Amino acid sequence: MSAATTNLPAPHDPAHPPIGLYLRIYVYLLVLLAVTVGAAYVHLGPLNIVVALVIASIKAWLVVMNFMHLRDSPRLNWIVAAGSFLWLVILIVGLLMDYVTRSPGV
Amino acid sequence: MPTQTAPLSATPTDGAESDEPVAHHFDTLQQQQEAVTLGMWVFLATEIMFFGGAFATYTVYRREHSAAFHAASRELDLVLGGVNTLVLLTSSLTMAFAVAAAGARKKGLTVLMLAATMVLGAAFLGIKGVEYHHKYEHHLLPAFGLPFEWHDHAQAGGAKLFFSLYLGMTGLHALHMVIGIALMGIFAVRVWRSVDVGHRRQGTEVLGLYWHFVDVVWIYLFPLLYLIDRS
Amino acid sequence: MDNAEFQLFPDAASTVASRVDALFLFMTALTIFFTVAIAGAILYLGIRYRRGANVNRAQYSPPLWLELSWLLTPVPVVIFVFIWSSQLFLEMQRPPKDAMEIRVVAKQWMWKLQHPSGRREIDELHVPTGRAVRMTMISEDVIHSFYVPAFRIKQDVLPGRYTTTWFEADTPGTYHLFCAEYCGTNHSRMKGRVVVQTPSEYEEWLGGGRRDQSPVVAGAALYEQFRCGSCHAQTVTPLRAPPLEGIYGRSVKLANGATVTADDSYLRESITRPAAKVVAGFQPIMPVFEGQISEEGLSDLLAYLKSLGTADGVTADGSGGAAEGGSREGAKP
Amino acid sequence: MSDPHGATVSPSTSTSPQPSSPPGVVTVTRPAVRDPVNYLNVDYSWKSWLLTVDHKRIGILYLLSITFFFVIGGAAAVAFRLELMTPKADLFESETYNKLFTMHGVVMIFFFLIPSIPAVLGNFLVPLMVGARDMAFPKLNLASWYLFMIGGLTAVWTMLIGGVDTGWTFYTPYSSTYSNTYVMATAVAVFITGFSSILTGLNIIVTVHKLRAPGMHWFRMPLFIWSHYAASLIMILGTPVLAVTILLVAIERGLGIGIFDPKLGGDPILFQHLFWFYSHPAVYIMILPSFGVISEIIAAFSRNRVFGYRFVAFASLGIAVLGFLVWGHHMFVSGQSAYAGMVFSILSLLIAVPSAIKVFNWTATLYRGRLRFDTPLLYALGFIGLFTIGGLTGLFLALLAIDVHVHDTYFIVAHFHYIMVGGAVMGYLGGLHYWWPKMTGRLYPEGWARLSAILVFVGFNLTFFPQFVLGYLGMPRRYHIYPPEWQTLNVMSSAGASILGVAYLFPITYLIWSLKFGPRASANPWDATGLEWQVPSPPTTHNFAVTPHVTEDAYAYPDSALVGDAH
Repeated sequence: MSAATTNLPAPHDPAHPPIGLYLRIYVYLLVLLAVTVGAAYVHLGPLNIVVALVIASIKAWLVVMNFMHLRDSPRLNWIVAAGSFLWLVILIVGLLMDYVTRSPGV
Repeated sequence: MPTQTAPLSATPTDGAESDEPVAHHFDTLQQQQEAVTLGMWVFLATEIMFFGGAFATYTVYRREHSAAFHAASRELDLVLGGVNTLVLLTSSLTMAFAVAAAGARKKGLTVLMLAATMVLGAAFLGIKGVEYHHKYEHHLLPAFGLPFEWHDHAQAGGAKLFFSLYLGMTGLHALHMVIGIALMGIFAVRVWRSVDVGHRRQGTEVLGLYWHFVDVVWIYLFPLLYLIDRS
Repeated sequence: MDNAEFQLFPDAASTVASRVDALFLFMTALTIFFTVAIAGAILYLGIRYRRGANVNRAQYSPPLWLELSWLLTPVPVVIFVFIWSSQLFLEMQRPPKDAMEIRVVAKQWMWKLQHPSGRREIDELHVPTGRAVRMTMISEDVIHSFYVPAFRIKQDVLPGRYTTTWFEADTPGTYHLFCAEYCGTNHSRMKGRVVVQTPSEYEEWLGGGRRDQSPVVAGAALYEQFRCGSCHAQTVTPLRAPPLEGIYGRSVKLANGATVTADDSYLRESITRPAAKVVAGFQPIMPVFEGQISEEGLSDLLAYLKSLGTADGVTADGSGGAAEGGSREGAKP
Repeated sequence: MSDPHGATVSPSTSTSPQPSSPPGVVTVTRPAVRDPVNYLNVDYSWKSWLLTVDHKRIGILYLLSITFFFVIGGAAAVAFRLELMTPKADLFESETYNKLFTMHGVVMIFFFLIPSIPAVLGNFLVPLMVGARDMAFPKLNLASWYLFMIGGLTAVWTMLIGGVDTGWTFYTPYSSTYSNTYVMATAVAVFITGFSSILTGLNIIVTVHKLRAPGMHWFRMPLFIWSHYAASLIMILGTPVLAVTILLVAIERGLGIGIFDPKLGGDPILFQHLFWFYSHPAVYIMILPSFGVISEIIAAFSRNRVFGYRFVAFASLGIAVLGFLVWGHHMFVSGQSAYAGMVFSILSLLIAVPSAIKVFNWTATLYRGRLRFDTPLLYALGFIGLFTIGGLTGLFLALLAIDVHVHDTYFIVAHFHYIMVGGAVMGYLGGLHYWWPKMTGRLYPEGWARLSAILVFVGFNLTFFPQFVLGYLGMPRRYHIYPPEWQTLNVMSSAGASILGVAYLFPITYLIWSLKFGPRASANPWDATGLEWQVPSPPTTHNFAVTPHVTEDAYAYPDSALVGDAH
């Protein structure tokens, strides 16, 4: 009865689960795990954290898109997922706004 | 779009208990499924903000105490941490299989995959326990008034903050795992008893969302805590 | 203000007070204007369109320009007051270079204050008119807040980090000093007086009373006592620690590549937790003094370090200038 | 629309009876036997209340619980207003005084204001207004009430065994290290209640998205729904941050894990950031639902479409989003960076824009209306006036230069009471009167109600206006020993508080009275639009025998002078 429920793609076809896809994603995740551990041993200075976070975000993206089926979900669920992430960014940016501009004399 | 409907004959409360798949206040199965999935995603949004407060704290302190954090991070056991990541990723795979099995109405396989997920989750917690015990033995567990010793006396404060955050964040994560395993145990029994496992597909899916989310949190925790600086 | 007479508006005794009041009165006028306008509109519409009144109730479609004007009206007003207030605020945050420095240590539930000459006071502060006074404040326990309503200034006093505020008193008299941040059981007893005197009265007051050791002298004694000089001296070879001559107010390059200004908080941290921010080129070998030196002692040590010269090359006499990050490189060997 | 069929199924089946229950639950109403079956008389057993999943019954459970907490919080306020009549500590010692204002703050904010409108009126009305038979997750809804009660009773218990003295803000390191009172237990209570709030918000969001009746598209929804939706966004995005922050304080205190401890190099200001990231938006959890109530009342009693409907709707969302970007204005003198302070200052000032839109549009809704000055409208008009003052004095506090002087003084106490009491509580009382016939099937006595509405307005202003003056004079908050020259203003404030206290007792009395003696209410006693007025008073358990079809915009009064919208 909701006005918003029409014309949405059905969730992935339950009769034919994408087992192959899951296995492939799993392999990707393991490879990325190895890469992130390896990257930690390379001295990149401040870039270490960037690399680690990028790899973690790719892993998270793979899990969210495939295991959590966000790929096949209604747009609303995308908005919720993206929105919560955005709010976390607001929190962290707001905090850092204070910490990076704290300086003596002002 | 459904229009005039009045399915008031449905039992008012028991959508989840009985095998009647549509609760009284929903008009269609699709509406119910969308509502339940949306509800879970909204809940996960709150979870992101919940862990987010801890991640924000971590961000600020890592910036303020970077040397101590670098040194303290090296004290974490990378082998155990890595194995644990592997275990958790594998449990996510078995969870995805469980959802797929329920969708394909294979009861035995669903229960088997749920059980495998629970075993892997328990293994994760076991390894975590071993790690905590090591930290306890090395006097790196800054809780309950236990002695805390840091080889570099000058950085003891920052290191203690790191281990406090380590304990707090992995502890919160472990708590979520415990809750997940408990829910899964209850749910596995229900699946086993159900006449048509297809009616449990929705529940398995939602449980899976939760479990994968816990996995995603760890995907971030692992590099932030264990891999700050190994070079 | 010592009498119990009814008051509607606070005393004003500092140079910024009247400027804050001007902004306040402007905002009050704004508030009255809008409140009266809204209340008047409600009254007028309420009476005119009461049920049963025979008035024009023809259909009316709100025009878009009306909504947009409501949307946009507040914007210039808030930007105007924002600029006004922020300029004033930044002035209130930046002490003049020649400000006299008073060091404050707050604890549950008292204010301990020390003048540049060394004279100490508790829960009472004497200041001269016509001279900028910078308060450098730290707490021994919880968060407090230094508040003098007649000066329109307030600043939280934190444990573990210095905060500053400043004022220039302009009217002699006695004024309230409060702790404004809730700090425990006797929070409402953590108050005192600020006595504003003419410069000559102040000098006289400073000369009288008991003689306290000046912070520079006390700091030098502590410097000896803890044998700081055994490492922190240019005569030591090989150099084990950064020399401290002229350190105050300088930019210091750290081992992790960052740069900080050697202000009060940085120097204090480097004494209590030396490894937190190590100067580039040195090893973190200094022992931790956390908990071994009182806040007053730390304050004295900083006064001594400051007396060793500032980044501007001016030897501070305890009334040192504001920390201005100099462009000179840090204390590299 | 008094069709009783279909609502005869008891919501509970056969489970063992509950051993205990909150006092007064069954006193809600006992309509005569001849009444048609409705959600109240369908089953009188304790079990049917304590295990109910009916959103309306859960709303009633919340109504009773928050009234209980309101009385506790109010009693604390009465006690310390008495103490404040003299500049010395004569009635209470400092320990007691500190516990009293903490208790007042904790109870009123976490156990009264935050659940007030969303959990009582929101629970009751959101499904009715969107044309649904219940909330999306009825069992979670009940769970949220139980969590609320567990948290609330834990808080009351800590007060009975000794209390807590940190202030409702729990600032570290006082709360984590120095206070000798029951901080842990109170933190746990607040933590648990936070989850109750999250579940309520989650339920409202999913209900609004997925359970709207056919034809009820977004721009046909009543503004009550818009504002609850906006408030729910804050509940789900903000509350978890408070939860984890409180948890960090609790583990610091209880387990000795140092997170904010300055002795380790931890930063107490970080706690303030995290705390206010929730607690500033939390103010909008209190006020946004009130906005929704005011929109409904003004439309109904001027028989007009709400002026600028879309602008009012989007203003709610705008306030919810902007509300998350301004938390640092609580920390201008905390030692936060001055530049961060300036950013927070301008963002805070910008909240004036959506707030002004609302006030202007409500006022304009009266234009060419047919005004009937019944109690709900009196509350609503009082709300507009008080909210205007509260909002404009908020601008003072957003201005850095003024805030340095008035931060942590009575000025700020006065300001937030104008918003929370003058705003949220007035809205709550107005809404309670407006929907009382729907909730109980009875009419309240109009004369008494108007009198008490006027008394609340007068008492409120007398209590809190002098506090603006006190604040600018420099009286710090949380002081009970103050300079004698401020006694006159404090006595005025206390005198006003006594009027306010009595004025609050009026509705409690006559509303209970009306349950037994009030005239029966028809389905639509105000002749208002909205789906909730198309079902019987009180409604049946499943609200709608037939799912309604919505074909009109909200507030489509046949004789409305205001038409269309400015789009």
